[in-house]
Amino acid sequence: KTPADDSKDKPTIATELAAADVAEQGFDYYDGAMQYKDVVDELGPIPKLDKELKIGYVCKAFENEFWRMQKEGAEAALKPMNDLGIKYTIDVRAAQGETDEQGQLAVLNDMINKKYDGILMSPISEGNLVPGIENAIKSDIAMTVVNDAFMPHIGVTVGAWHLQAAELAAEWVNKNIGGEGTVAIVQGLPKAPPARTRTEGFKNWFANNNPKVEVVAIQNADWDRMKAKEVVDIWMKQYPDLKAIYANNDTMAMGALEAVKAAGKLEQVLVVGTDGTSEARKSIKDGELAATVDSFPYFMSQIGTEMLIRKMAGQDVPKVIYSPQAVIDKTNIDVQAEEIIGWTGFGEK
Amino acid sequence: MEDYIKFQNITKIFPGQRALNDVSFHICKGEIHALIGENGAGKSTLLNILHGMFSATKGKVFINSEEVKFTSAFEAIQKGIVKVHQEINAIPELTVAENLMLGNEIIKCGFILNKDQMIKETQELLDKLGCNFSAKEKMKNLSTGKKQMVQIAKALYINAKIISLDEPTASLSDGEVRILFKIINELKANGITILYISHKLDEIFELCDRATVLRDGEYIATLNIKQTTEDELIRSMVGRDVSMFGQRIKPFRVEKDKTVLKIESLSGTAGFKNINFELKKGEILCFFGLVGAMRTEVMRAIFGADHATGGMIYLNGNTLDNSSPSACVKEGIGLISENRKEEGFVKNLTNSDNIALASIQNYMNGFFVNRRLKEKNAVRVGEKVKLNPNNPDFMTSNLSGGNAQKVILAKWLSTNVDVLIMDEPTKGIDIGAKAEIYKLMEDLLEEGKSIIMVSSELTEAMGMSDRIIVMREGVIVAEFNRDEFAEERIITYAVGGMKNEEVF
Amino acid sequence: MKKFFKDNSRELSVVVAIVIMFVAFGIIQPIYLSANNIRDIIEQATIYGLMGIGITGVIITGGIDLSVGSVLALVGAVVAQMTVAGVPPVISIIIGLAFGFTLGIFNGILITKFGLQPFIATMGTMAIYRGLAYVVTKGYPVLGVPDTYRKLVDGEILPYLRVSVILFFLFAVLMYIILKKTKLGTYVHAIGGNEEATRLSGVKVNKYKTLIYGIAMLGTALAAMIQIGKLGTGDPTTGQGYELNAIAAAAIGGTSMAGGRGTVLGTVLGAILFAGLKVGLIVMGVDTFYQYIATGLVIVIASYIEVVQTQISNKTGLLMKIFSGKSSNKSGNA
Amino acid sequence: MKKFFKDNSRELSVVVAIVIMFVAFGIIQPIYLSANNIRDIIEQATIYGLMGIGITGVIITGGIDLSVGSVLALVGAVVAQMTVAGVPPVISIIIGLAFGFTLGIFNGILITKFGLQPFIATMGTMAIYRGLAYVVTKGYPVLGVPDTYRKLVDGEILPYLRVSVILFFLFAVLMYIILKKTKLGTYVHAIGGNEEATRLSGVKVNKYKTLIYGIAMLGTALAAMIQIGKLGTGDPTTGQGYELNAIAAAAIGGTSMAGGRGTVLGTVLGAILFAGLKVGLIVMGVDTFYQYIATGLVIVIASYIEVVQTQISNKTGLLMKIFSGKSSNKSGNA
Ligand SMILES: Nc1ncnc2c1ncn2[C@@H]1O[C@H](COP(=O)(O)OP(=O)(O)OP(=O)(O)O)[C@@H](O)[C@H]1O
Ligand SMILES: Nc1ncnc2c1ncn2[C@@H]1O[C@H](COP(=O)(O)OP(=O)(O)OP(=O)(O)O)[C@@H](O)[C@H]1O
Ligand SMILES: [Mg+2]
Ligand SMILES: [Mg+2]
Repeated sequence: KTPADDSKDKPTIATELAAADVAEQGFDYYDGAMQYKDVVDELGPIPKLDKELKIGYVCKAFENEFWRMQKEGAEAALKPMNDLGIKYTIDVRAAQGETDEQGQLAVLNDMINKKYDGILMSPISEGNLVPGIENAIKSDIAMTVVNDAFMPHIGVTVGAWHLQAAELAAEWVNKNIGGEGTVAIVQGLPKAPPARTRTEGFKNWFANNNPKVEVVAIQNADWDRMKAKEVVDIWMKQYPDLKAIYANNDTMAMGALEAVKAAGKLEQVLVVGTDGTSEARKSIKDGELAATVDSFPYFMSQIGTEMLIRKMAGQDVPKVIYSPQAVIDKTNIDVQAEEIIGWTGFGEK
Repeated sequence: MEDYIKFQNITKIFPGQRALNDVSFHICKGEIHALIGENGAGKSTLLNILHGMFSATKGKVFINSEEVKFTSAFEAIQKGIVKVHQEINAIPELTVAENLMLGNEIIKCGFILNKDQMIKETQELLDKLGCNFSAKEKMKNLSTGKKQMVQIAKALYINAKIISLDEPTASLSDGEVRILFKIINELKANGITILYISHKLDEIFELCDRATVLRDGEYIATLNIKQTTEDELIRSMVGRDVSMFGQRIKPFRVEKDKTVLKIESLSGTAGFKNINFELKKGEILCFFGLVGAMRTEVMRAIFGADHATGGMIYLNGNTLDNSSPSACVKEGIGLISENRKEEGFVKNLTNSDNIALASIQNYMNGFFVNRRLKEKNAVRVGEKVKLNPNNPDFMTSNLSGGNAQKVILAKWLSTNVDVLIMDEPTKGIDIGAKAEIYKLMEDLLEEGKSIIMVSSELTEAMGMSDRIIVMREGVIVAEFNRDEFAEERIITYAVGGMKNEEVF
Repeated sequence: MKKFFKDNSRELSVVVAIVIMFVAFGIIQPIYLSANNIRDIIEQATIYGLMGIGITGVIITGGIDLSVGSVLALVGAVVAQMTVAGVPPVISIIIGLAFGFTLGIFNGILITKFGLQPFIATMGTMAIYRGLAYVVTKGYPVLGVPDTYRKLVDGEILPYLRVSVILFFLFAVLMYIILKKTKLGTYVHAIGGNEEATRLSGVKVNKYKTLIYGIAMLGTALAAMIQIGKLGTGDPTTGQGYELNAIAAAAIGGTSMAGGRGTVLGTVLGAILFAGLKVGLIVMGVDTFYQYIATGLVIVIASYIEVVQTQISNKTGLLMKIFSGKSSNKSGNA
Repeated sequence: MKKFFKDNSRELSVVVAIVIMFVAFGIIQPIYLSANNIRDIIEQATIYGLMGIGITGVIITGGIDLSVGSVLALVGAVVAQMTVAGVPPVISIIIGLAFGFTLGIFNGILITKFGLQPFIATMGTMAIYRGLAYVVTKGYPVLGVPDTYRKLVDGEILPYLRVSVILFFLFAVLMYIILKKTKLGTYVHAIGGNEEATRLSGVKVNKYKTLIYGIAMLGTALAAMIQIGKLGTGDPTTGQGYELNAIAAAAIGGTSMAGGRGTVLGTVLGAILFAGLKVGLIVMGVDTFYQYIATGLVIVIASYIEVVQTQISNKTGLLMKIFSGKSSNKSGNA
């Protein structure tokens, strides 16, 4: 049983477009989802465009390094694409923080008013961009979602598969703690689906695969470093035998790590984060953080851009495309990301 | 006349203070009954019990032989029992009409306020009271006296059976007092019972039928005014003879050739203009005028509380830096403001802190305030002004009205200033204490200080001052030296009988 | 005429700030003044505006309501669930309003009957209502709000004119009438100006204070229902930090946090200034990090314009008085 | 003794609330009362406590400071950068304190010289300081705060005793002295009680008001420096929403948001109550959604205990007097 079962009876924005099947299943549990590589194999090279496009990316919040990496990736795709003769410009903007739902909507509306041809977006919540999306549909603007919520109106979502991320983490933890013991989860604000999916996915993996590992505690730390430290400070005494801590993102993982270090249990407790921020990578290199599930935001947004362009060029792009992700630990920390995910650029696929 | 209101064994104990002790007496229907006594005797407390503001610790109140126990002002007002409070309780941002009708608004169409009607009725009432301001004026723009008139009008508006007036004339001009008395007598003629608190004995004799005397929370006597003398009244209030008040006792000590403060063509936003005068060393200079003459505004401008729009001020021959009150205090000028609740004391501080507020540097011990020094001073000065209770830890906001005024006085007595401006310094102060304050003023002169006193009481002005300046509508209209003092002429100038006359 | 300017000097100062802002943004980015963009600004202003207008009434009493953001989420989630479950839109809206009113009254009761400080009471309910929003939705957004409902609260009835903007306008008028023309309005101002004096005048202070907390929340309930109409989703996580924006709209519009003073028009203008600023920074493409700084500066500068304008208008009053020899009616001084 | 109880009735009520909470949690989860856990609670109270103690001074003047959360991030980031760049820890700390002080003074100047409302002024600087924190760090956490620094501010000098707790204690004592024993303290209370009367007493109200905004921010600067010591990282995103928690600590501790009343001890206790609650909910493993509700309820109940306790203590005062016939000193009435 997966969290998909819970979400099956979730209500949907059923009416508008024929993408209801994805909405019903949820982006993370979609049967028809394809891996990026398979999509490229199927669709072939990126078609040339008949005019120069103006593309916008409504990102989430640049306060968070994860979204900055998305931005950098989207911008980095420009040159190779242009070199391939695919001419476009890209403008990446974000809201003021991850609670600024209205601000993000204003960014989207501005891009529509300025007549962008295509828009990538990473909505803060399931609904906050809907009025803008409706405007964009009216103006015939092509759209693609990058990471997070699937929007039936939009039809294409590129993102890391959160459930898979959680399962990768669980598998890694299982292996590295020797298949038994107690673990705990530091959860993000129960706002974005990632927090829920990662938490559930991690917990369920053990329930389904190895009941000898028990998830003894799940606590919310609002994506905040200090709050994560405070939670783990208490766990260090309450659960002295804890073997691993899984955090829904790297910022909280770093806070958790400080608490583990303060308790002198670095050797005993493995801390696993999510995202693959520079800070997390450095810590892995230093032998402190045990691992992070890297979803390669730098490449994810490039894939998003590619899919948007394919769509605008008239190709039939699948509804859900999973971008690559992998566990980074001390064994592969020095390996180039391109190598880990097999990234070869846009040209010769 | 039968018993109408009956107080039976009323005792009221506040934390830290016994305000009333076993007080019993009655009030007849349709009489004007005075409550008199020194500051802190318990007069306001007694009324507050009647009007549902406090509940008595012990004892009962009967009206028409029926026991009443109001738990809020609302209940009392519903029964037609209203009070004009000692402190002005106005809402500054609302208009006069809204203040006056508060709780008794006129409604049309179910829930919309009938503002036109409210303004009309308010204006009618104000006109009847001889008030020359508009019902549409915002309350905050009114002078203290006018605010007081609004409070009184408010009580009259409600169809009351019993009206209590707690020192209603403290900030009224003579003319306004006349009108008020006329109205009170009309009310009495209509069978309305009036309770009247005042420290002004002449008013009591003129207006009231009987007077109940309280002293230190104890009931002393109820006297029939017609058969009582002023001395008798004072003796029962104070428990001793009080020397004739409002007269200088000590020798005059004006140094005519030493000008302390010199004001040249001062004008200000409130509307006063071309104010010129000099204050001599050792002088008590009185500013007399009707309420609204803008004396307060002039004093505030001198003290830097408001910014003047023009003019020069010299202190001991040098230009005075009056950019702020703190600059003035530093230069040696102090101001006792007229409005004690809003500008006088700080409600969350104790007596000793309030008294020390303008002179903390005197009680410093390095970096720290020496609490003992501060309290010692508070007790010393409190004794001088006969503060009751003279307890440095007592919250000033819990003092009786007159005693709060004494705390403000004490604050400035603790501050070493050369020029003290006293705006209505004896407002709400009992006879005994008034004499003390006059004595203190003379003591200050003896210490080489000079005083500007703003007063609306002519007896006080003539009794105490070396010189009187009369103001009307923002200009100085006359000046009298002590040997020229003449009651009628001063009043005539103040009310504007001699317009545009050359005075200097 | 002069009287109009003097009476509304605070509102005028916000208008001045808005005009300055529009001209400045318009010069740099002419698209800012396009009809589309101005429509966007007004639509953005509705949510904070509705919350702010309600809160204005509360702030005038000298209180505050921090729970509005949570109520936005809770009422939105509950109404969304109802519409999804097939409850007719109009009935859902009525229930939503009643629910919002009740939540506000609960705040009011904590403050009046239980004697808690408004800040702390509503901080408590902010957490409680947020928790309830999570509990009723199990943390999931409520998807699939039906189109009939969405059209009802946010349909475009004329080009450039949405129902939501009309609702915003209507609520503003309602609150204007309540605050200016009714007994409750007078009492609200009186309580804020001097609660004790109001009580001594025989006004049942607690009753009216509680009531205004309830009525104020109608604005937030309306905002919640418009928001789910706009988004098609009831999100239990929405509204975090909105209370500050709503309060900012009121404060920029001249509402005194100390109570006693504030107007509906001012808050509406404050909300428009706020929305215009946000949209303007986005249209200009200002870097997010600098957007924070710019937002802060504009809040500070807009309020300062208000302070200065008030001073000038007081002086004008003075000049008027000096020259005409007549006493002017109102002073803007506080 | 009796006097002590009466004088500190507000603080006592928080103690009562804390005791109730400890007993309740302790019964359900005995580990809650372990020395380790209690140490954790105290350590967790330091950050909000330090911020709250500072803010108490500001609130007593009738003001408020919403910018503390942003200052926490900004000062933390800057000090972290300095220590990483090799500036000696002690010098970094001194600069950090001075920097925090300056930021507070800037708030104060906006409020006094420019006449802005405290709420709106500090809401503006909240955005400005946050933006600055992002700009100076380019949005990246500042990594690698050296161990010498970390030991200095958060080292465990005795079992169960960290430097940070001592710093917390020292700052509390400092603020206690400032508020109780100095001229500034008297003025701060006086300004909160009646600003106009204070000004007319010749007190330079603006000067002292500005000063207390600066001093208050020392608490937050200290919290920032302790936090980077605890985390080893200066994070520009930290501190969001902390202002409400800091204010809550003060308010639960009996500080009146209307000004004029508040004590350092009360705020310290308020912070401990708050931390104890948080830890308790974690130890009990309460579901996150219900944690919100529980937190809200505890805030409301704790404040209500204070209200009731104050009423009782007033009555006790009265009874004491009746029986002893002696006058007691202070009235708890405000
Ligand atoms: N809330 C209170 N708490 C404590 N003591 C109080 C309180 N209110 C009044 N008192 C005390 O009760 C006594 C009587 O006060 P009251 O106001 O009745 O005097 P009063 O006769 O009206 O004096 P005045 O002429 O100065 O107005 C005073 O000693 C005063 O300090
Ligand atoms: N803020 C203001 N704006 C406009 N007019 C004002 C303002 N404050 C006071 N006034 C007016 O200024 C005039 C003078 O005030 P005030 O009555 O206090 O003078 P005064 O001589 O001190 O009287 P009193 O005898 O009460 O001391 C009054 O007519 C009052 O209405
Ligand atoms: Mg009295
Ligand atoms: Mg006067």
